[in-house]
Amino acid sequence: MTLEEIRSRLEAFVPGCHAEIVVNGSPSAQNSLLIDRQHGLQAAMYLRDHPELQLDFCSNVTAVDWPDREKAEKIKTKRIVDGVEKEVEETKKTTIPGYLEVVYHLFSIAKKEGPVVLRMHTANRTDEVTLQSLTPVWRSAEFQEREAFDLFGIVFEGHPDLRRILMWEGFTDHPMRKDYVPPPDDDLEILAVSEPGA
Amino acid sequence: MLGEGIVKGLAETARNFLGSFIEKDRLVTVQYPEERLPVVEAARMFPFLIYDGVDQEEGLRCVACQICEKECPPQCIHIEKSKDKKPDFIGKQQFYPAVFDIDVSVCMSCQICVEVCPFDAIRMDNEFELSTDDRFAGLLWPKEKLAMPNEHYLAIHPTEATEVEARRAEEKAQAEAKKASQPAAVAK
Amino acid sequence: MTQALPSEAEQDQVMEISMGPQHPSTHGVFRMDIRLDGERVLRLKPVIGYLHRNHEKIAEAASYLAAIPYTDRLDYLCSMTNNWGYALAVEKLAGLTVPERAEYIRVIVSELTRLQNHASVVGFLLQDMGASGTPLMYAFREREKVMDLFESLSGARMMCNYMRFGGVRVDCSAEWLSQAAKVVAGFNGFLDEFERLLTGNEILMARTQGVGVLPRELAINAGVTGPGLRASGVNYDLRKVDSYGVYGRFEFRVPLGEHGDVYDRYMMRVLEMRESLRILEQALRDIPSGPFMDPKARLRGLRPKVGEAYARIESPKGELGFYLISDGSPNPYRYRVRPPSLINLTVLEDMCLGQSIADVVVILGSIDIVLGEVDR
Amino acid sequence: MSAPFIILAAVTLVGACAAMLLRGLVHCALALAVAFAGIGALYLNLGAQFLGLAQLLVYVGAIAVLIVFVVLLTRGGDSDSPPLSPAPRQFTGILVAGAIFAILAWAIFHSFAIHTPGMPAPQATIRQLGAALMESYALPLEVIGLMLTAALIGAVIVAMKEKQGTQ
Amino acid sequence: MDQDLKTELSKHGIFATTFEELYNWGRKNSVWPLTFGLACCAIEMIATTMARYDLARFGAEVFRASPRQADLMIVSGTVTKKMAPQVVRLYNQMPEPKYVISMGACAISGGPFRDGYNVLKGIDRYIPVDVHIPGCPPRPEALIHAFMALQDKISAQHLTGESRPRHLKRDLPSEFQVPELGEHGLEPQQNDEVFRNPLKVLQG
Amino acid sequence: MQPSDQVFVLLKHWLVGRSPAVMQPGVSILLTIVPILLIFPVLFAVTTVLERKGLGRIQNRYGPNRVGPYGILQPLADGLKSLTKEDIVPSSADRTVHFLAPLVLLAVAFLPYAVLPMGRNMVAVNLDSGVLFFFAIGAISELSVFMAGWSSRNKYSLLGAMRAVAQMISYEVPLLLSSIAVIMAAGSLSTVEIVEKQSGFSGIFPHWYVLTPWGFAGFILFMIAATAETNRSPFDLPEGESEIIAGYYIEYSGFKFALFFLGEYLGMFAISGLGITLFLGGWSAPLPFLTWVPSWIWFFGKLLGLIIGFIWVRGTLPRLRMDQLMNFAWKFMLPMALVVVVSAGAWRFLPQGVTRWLVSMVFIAAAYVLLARGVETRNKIAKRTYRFAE
Repeated sequence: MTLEEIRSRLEAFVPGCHAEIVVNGSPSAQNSLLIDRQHGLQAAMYLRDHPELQLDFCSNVTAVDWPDREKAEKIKTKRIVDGVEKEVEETKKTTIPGYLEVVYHLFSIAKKEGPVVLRMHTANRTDEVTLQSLTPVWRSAEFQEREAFDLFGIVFEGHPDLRRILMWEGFTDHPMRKDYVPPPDDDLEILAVSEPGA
Repeated sequence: MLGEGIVKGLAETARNFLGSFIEKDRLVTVQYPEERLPVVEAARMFPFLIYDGVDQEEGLRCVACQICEKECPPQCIHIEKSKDKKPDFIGKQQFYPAVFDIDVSVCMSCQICVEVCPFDAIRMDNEFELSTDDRFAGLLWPKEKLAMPNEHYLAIHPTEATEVEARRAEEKAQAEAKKASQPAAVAK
Repeated sequence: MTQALPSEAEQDQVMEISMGPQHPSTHGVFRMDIRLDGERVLRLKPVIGYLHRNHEKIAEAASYLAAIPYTDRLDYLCSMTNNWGYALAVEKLAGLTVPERAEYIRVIVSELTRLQNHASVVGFLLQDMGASGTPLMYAFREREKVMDLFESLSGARMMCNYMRFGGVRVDCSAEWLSQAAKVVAGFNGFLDEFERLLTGNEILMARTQGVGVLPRELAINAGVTGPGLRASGVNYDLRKVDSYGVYGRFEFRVPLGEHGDVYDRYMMRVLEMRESLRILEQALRDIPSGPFMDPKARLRGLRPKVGEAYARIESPKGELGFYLISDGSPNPYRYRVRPPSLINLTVLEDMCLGQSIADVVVILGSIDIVLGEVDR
Repeated sequence: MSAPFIILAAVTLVGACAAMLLRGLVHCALALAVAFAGIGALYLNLGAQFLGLAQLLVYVGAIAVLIVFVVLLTRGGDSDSPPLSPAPRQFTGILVAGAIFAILAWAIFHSFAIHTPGMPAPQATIRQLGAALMESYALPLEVIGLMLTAALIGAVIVAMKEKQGTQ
Repeated sequence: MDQDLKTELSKHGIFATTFEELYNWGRKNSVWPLTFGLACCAIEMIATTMARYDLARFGAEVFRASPRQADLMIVSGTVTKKMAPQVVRLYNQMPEPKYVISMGACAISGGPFRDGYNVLKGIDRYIPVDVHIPGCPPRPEALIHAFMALQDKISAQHLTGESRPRHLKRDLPSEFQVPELGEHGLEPQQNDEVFRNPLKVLQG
Repeated sequence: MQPSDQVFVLLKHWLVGRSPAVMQPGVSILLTIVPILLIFPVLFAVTTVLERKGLGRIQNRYGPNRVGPYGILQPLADGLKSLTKEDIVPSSADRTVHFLAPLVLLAVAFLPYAVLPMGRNMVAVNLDSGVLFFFAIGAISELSVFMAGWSSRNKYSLLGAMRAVAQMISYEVPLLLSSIAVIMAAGSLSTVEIVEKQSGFSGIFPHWYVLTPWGFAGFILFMIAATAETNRSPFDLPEGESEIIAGYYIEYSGFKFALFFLGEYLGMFAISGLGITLFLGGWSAPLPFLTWVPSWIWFFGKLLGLIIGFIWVRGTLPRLRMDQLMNFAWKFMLPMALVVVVSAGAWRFLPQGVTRWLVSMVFIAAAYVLLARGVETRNKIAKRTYRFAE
């Protein structure tokens, strides 16, 4: 089944679900399916139990941090400069608001097919970081979602045991975010200082 | 029958026990430090800098291009470029490292510095008896400690080193031929 | 085999113990918070992160090339397969091809890795069962032979840093191949010895049969991969499913278990070693000559197009995946390892409930985790 | 009274008193084991080898260990001492102890043995003991054996029921 | 005792032993390591005890799992911040005299992972280390070499005088502060009683 | 009799004879006790080296060989180190009991040697009920183990102690029962008498009880139970390193820990000595033409043989689980030991000849087959075959 078919079926059979195909420009051509955050669980359930898909194996769960970024697009416009119509490049800057993203790589052990890539976005990076947990659908997401919670700060609703996993309880930061700054340490200059010549 | 597997296992250990007195294969211990395993050519531990000739400063191949410093995954190389230049083996004027330190307490022996070096200046040594009780000075190797004569390179990585030698000789010959064909350019 | 757990009222001897992070049989710095009734496990929560070395964060700050030596240190028993997984992901991302000779070398070294990993794992498992070192010693005796091969090929015993995207770092000599053939030829004898020592041993059978049963459905749902999955009877080996590299050309079988207990997981490893030997024999026989690097591949300053790729291989522990997102810069924007050890741990509690504490260490040993990979 | 007897008696008495007076239950049990051992040694000192060794084997090796085990299993081996029993109960205890002492003393003073001094101690070998048990006292032995077997089977049945209950 | 006299005596078959030498001989030849592995180096440590290298030849195969019975702590691998308190605690539980070998780059300085947010930049920040072995990981022979270096160090120690070993100096602690897991990292970042930061030494 | 055989006995008599009459009983006692107190700790030291080297050889390596020639000074170094090591008593521990436990263990470990005949006329005390004495003393060691585990106030040590005591009690039963078979056959509880009963020969075969069907089975049972009693692998659960770290002595350091080690090995020697006395004919020679070899050499030679057996088993087998261990004790060892007793009884009352061999053998073999099947079905162990996917 192609990704396009999966998308249309999802939208047809999961009421209210909105899916979108994200095209991957690299040679791997692993396109993915962006699902809206309200219907993640239902969509996952559908994908797992669908007899033709049987995506019974959720291999990889990843979080990605997308901070606010400025996208510079070069737009070629035709404009009349000095009376001659010329193609002129203009850079148009748009600010894309940041969000946290979760990526699920699904495979089918029964059919030996895959991957089908699911993505979900949080609303932003600060206060609305909740997504539906897919652990009830695939147990394999349990530790990986905990990891995403720990290192990225994504809260998974419906996760049975959402605690920090790699860092200790009481640690307050989310170190895998792009804007994380580790606590200062005076060690790293030792190299330069203890030089015999210096 | 119960006990059969246990008896089989006992026979196996007995075989090994008795065998250890007879067969060399069964007693694999290499009694370091008196006996040593043969050192393989590819073995790598920490980098060293190669110099040609007898004088360290003079013959150091490194031109302080700092590629290795940039590519070093754990960032354990520290280079400061010289202000002046000196000629390299083909007579081209090059910078040289005023400071070249490797923090071997950080180095992960990955050999990436060797791979990226375009000047065959840095190679991996196979010395491993390096334990020390001096945490800082003992494990921060300056240029003076890192520099090793080319003969050392030839001794520990003979195959690779002879290839490098040949290539360098060729380059040198080419450079000299070029020099000979364009004497005016040099004179200028 | 989960027995009914006593109700709260009956739990008069409930004891909470925390095994680890320094414990002889947690295979490193791993902790289990266990609630016991006598010696029976009522609850078990793995606590990890004691070896969280920020592999992903470091790799995201470094170039594509610089991440390779770090992958060595993920699952530090199997640096070669880790290299391959990562190289495969970058090759997918950047659209590189691998010359045939390099593919064969990759198969050879990663099957050798599988041999030494499985041998050590079985040794460690027996160590956990209290065999005073002998199986582990025999396993390491053979492992050293593989280590010697790796060292003469790549220069280091454990941290090989051998593969590059687009091929391998150095070619292997004919001499090395014949040496490898010798090791492979000798390995069967070792396996026979190992099996005589262990497989029929009644104590081993009593300790492992029916212990830590992992049902088929749970295994699939929990994403268990590798020998653990196959011990539960699921025929899923990425070497067959994906046929990555040149695995499609070799004739080998995938052993399958029926009970999904520790004994099956032990036997899976023993049988897989035998199959690996078959692959090795074929690969060493058929290896073609030719280049060992893709001429298009650039090591320094690789800047793949914007996009992402997920690649996976069958590492000895299970499915090792690498997920890379490129934003066009020389560093990966997102670098993620799908660690088989971590995900196989998900079912640890399910397997241990109702078992005795002595079984816990055996079950853990049979999962085969390496903390470097669990915590990254 | 010989020196060994005095020492052994002292050890036994100290052990017995400690078993009553110490606060930690495990300590009490261990002190009791000392008292048992002392009694066993007294038997040995009197030349009753078999009895002395049996005392050691059964009381120290089995009963003391059993007590310790029971303490541990029921109370988790904590040294939190139970509050000393209130005075009335102490009083009853003293009363009971006194009564037992009186009866024993009466029995000993009226026993046949101490009124016939000079009788040589019978050389009771193990063979004789065995013969006595198997011949003249065969019936009592069998009865005891039967009772113990019944008790054992009863215990097994109780344990099995409990096990079924939990499953 | 005078060394010359002693060699002279031993030539005549007389072995003179001072108490100091006996003591040092005993503890140097019976160094029992703690069963304690952290990361990659632990595998090489295990390999060292295995048949090929056989650390047992030195009488050091008695790996004790209980710190109470161990003499030597081989810090083999990356010490993360989450693990550091545990390592210090284990060290504190060991009876004197105790030794520490810091094996591999990570244990010495954090090694390749020192830029990580959860990695301790060297175990010597909290406990005193006797021997450092660089390498990532060091070869098994390197560990044996370090072990022999430790033995040499022990046998060279005098029991009196200023150079006497640490465990004989009453005023020096045998237990060290256990760092705590804070909100952002370890607190304190290092134990100044133990750690000699050259940066600070230079400055003052 | 050869003078070399009685050399120690004569030496003792001579020394006692030379001492003043008043001191003679004291000297006699001293000369009996001191050698025991010296020989067995030395044997302990030798055994530790032997064990480490033997395990090494089993595992394709040398074992300790650098401390002194061939590593023989290794135990000396270990001893010195242990003596000078800091002695830590955990702050939460029960100090008195913690201190007493190793001492009790050690005292109890030395006592059984009193009744072991280590050669002709070489027994410290010839008790009528020597075997009973042995077991009575052995029973006390359980208490010391318990004391060590409980007083440390550590979960692992408590767990280890509970395991140890449960295991020792359970295996004491088959141990006793298999000894009873011998006692029945010999008709005596005296160790000296039991050995003397075995010291004759029929043809070239000695009258050792191990050479009868019931004796052979009894010996195997006895040694299995002895392994369990002394907490040796594969029954070393109380100190099962991979589960509960070091078991009941986890909190002991320095010399006290060494004492535990010593006590454990002394227990192993003692129980091996009893096994030799009961089944292997004690100090008697195995073949008639070897009787010229001094009797004590035979005893210690056999002891060494059994120690090597212990090491061999330790080098080979993994450890059992606690419930399996208990099941094995009660559901295999105990019935088997009972059958051995019955078989020994039959042996005694049947006339000499082929019949009693046959009857005895059939008894043992039938019981073994049945009970072994029981063990296999209960533990659900079976050889398996595997399928492959192409």
